Amino acid sequence: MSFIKQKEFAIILFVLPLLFLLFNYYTGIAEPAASELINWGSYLWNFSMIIGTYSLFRVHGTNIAKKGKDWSYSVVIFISFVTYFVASYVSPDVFKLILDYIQTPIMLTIWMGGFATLTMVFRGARTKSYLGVLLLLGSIFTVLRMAPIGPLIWPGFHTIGMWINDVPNMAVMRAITIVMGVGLIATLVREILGKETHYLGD
Amino acid sequence: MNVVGEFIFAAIILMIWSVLYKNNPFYKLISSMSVGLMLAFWLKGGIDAIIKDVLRPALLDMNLARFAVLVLGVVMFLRFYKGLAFASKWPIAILAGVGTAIATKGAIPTMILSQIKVGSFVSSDILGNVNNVLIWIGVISTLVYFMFSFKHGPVVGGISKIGQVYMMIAFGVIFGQYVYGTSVMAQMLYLLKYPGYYATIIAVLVLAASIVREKNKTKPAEETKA
Amino acid sequence: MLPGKNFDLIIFLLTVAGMYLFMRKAEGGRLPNIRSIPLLEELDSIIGRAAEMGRPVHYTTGYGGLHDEWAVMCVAGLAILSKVAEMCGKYRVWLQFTCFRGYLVPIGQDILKTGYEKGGAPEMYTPDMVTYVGEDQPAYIAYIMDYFMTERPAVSMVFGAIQAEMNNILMQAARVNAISLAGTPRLYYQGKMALMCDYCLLGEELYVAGASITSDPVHLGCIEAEDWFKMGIIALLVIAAIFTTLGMENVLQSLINW
Amino acid sequence: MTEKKKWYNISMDVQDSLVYFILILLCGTVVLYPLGIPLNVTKETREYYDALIAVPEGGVILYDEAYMVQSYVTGSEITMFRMMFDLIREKDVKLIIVSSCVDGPLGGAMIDKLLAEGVDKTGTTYGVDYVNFGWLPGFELVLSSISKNIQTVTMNDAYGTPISQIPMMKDLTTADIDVFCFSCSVSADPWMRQWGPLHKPILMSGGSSLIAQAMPYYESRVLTAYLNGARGLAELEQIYGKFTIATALMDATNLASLYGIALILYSNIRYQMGRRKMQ
Repeated sequence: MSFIKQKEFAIILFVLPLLFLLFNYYTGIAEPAASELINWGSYLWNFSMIIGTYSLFRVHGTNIAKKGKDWSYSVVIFISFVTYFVASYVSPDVFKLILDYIQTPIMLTIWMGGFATLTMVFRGARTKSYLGVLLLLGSIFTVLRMAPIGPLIWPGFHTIGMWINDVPNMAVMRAITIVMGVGLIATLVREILGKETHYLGD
Repeated sequence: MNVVGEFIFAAIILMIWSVLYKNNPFYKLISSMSVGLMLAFWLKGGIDAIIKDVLRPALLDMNLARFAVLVLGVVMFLRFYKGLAFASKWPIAILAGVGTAIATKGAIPTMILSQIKVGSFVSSDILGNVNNVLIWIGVISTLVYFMFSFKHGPVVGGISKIGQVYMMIAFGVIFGQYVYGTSVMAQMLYLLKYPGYYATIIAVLVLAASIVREKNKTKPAEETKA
Repeated sequence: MLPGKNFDLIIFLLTVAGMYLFMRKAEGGRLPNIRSIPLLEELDSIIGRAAEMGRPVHYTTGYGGLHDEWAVMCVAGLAILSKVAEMCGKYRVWLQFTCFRGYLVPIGQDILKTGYEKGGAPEMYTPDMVTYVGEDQPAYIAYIMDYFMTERPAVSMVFGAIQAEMNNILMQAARVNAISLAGTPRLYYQGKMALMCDYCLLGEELYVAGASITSDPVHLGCIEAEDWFKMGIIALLVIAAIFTTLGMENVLQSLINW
Repeated sequence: MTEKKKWYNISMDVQDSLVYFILILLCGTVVLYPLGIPLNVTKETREYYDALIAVPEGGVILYDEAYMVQSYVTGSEITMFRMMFDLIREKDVKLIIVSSCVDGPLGGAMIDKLLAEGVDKTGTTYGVDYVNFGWLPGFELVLSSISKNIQTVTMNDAYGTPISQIPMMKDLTTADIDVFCFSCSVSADPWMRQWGPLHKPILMSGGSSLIAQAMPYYESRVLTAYLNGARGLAELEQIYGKFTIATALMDATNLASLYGIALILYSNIRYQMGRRKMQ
């Protein structure tokens, strides 16, 4: 019984499905079991999401109970969660209304993408070295290649833009894809050997 | 055409934009509402999927595999019970194992092997040859830039400097596409259409009022200082 | 064996064996000598400048935590945090660490406490140097946009698994003229970092910086193994170039799809 | 005597709000009064159109809707759905719609909205010509189970009917699927890793900021064709003939890009001037 409590048992439970899926990938044996195990992954992910929700409510619950900082906004979180969750099961048309007229504008605007772009362009373009100038040239030609107005001003923008996209960008993206692939395998090796146990949360 | 809905749509956009001026209760309200709504949205998706693919097959059709998933899912909730908290790590370990396996098994063929393609240097069209040589040099110099355990002498340093030049142009392409792709067009549409522009007018008035109040608050302070 | 996967398996087994050997070598004490990372050298002078300006330093490790697949990036970010905390102790600068996950709060507080003690200013450390704003991105972005405008930090540091909030952090750091440092392997943000930051860690440099600070043998061994793997890829590229010029590219192609 | 403030030395915060105000003004006017700048159709969009049209008689298309909220608002993904439903009518094609959207169930809501209002479904019956799996959590796990066996992806579809009772899904395997389409906003890597080894035509559409990263896959033929972001959607509408908001927003995007470039040049030149004056 004590062995089950050890961390090693959890590492074994991590390594076994991993090796089985790799074995199935290379040999193609036990195909139905492999696809069942992959589906298990997404269903367990659902359960872990419910736990994440519970931990967030604990944080905001104590915040309300202790009347901590901005506790009134924690109340807003609870109210909006309950109304939206109940509406999704009880009355679908209220759910659609909230989705179309409240959640959609929030998701459309909350990340402030448009303004972040402008500040970066306006403030960031102060290049200190020739590398920065190269970066700006690359982005200017890319924007003019993609904007329909670019070729109207000078058709050369499209040809140079395409060249930048096809040669330097292709080379670097290929190299970075290779580097990322190697990084993935390195992480896998560390996890198989039990040196990397982030999933145990320690 | 739900007029009230469209007005609320525009009002929420303006409330979020107000954080550019200063963090204010409007933005905090919307930000916390987004937390609650997003949570409910995700939870409904997750619970529907669990009912659809785990509960119904496990309990109604007695599918043994899905029953095991149900047990593992319930075991995950033991983390709040001191005695059996160690057991709650098992399902998460299995989940992490499956996730790592499918991410890595596809990595070698697509991310590494299919990248080792070199265009011919001696084909008919000259420009194609030059481009292929430049791509080949670019891939090798960028890989050399990402080598850390080799001493950066004159040769290796020079090659990685070439790699840096390639990378800056390529990152310029990524930044250029971000600048082109990200814009406030879709939001503008709603701020200037029929019910939306009332919200815009109200927002401009509120902004002007707060700027004026801000000026009055700081001016008397300066007079006392002078 | 499924057709077309034999070469794939050979490369996989070679990599796993190579990484295991280099890890064993690094754990045996023979650590690889990693080339200097320009950003780590400049950290000292940057925090010195922050001390002259008398304004705080802001540090965050971003949206990724220790429980998901971005754990490696977050661990490297925390390693750099320990070095920054030590320097902030030395120059007596207030270091504000904004974290995104509940379990990072105690970890952050321990790192800051030991950092300030090592730096020689243990009395300067207070637990509320670590702020936790909840697990959601919009709340995190709102807090950061507010913090930068009110506190106006001198230095903004972002190391770890960053997502959409990187745009807002770089935006606000530029608006308050803060010295901006950033490092993340996520490809999508390399362009923004290279343009907006004074010093940045491109691609895998974050892992190397984290590992060289903690001199953790496992990661250092992996880094050296990856370098040899990349050397192998370059060799394959050279062979591929020779084959294609000789007009025999299908030979290599058949080997890869063997 | 303090130096008289030049017009460009006003405080940085005011300059920032000025920059934002000009953007709002610029895009606002263009959105209301479109300039109608002509849009030339590029090679990539033509390739995408031909690859989608070239699905064999009675073939199967799988469409993974995982794009961000942008397309939910502007509905710009509608052209692909219209083309696919035309194919159902003309070439008796089967269509599987699924959403592995990493941003949550919005992908499922997106499909329901397009199927309900956007597409005319005359002559096609649900369950025989097309099936909607709805949003499936797990992102890359869903893509992996699709590449392994389409039957086990989910037990029942978005409306609750079990897969076994859907006539179209009777003994349908992943090998029968002829064209894989996906629209995504994050990065194309997961799709390439999972669907690449199947060696079937893969078509990408979605955000424009992930095309640079997908170029190696496009060049090594893992990715067959791609749409050039919002501009690609507008071009596809030009080829297809029916227009939506995507084309209307094109003019505003044009001016916003020029405005961005003008800002880059302006701030760079002013910075270099300032540095030279300091030396």
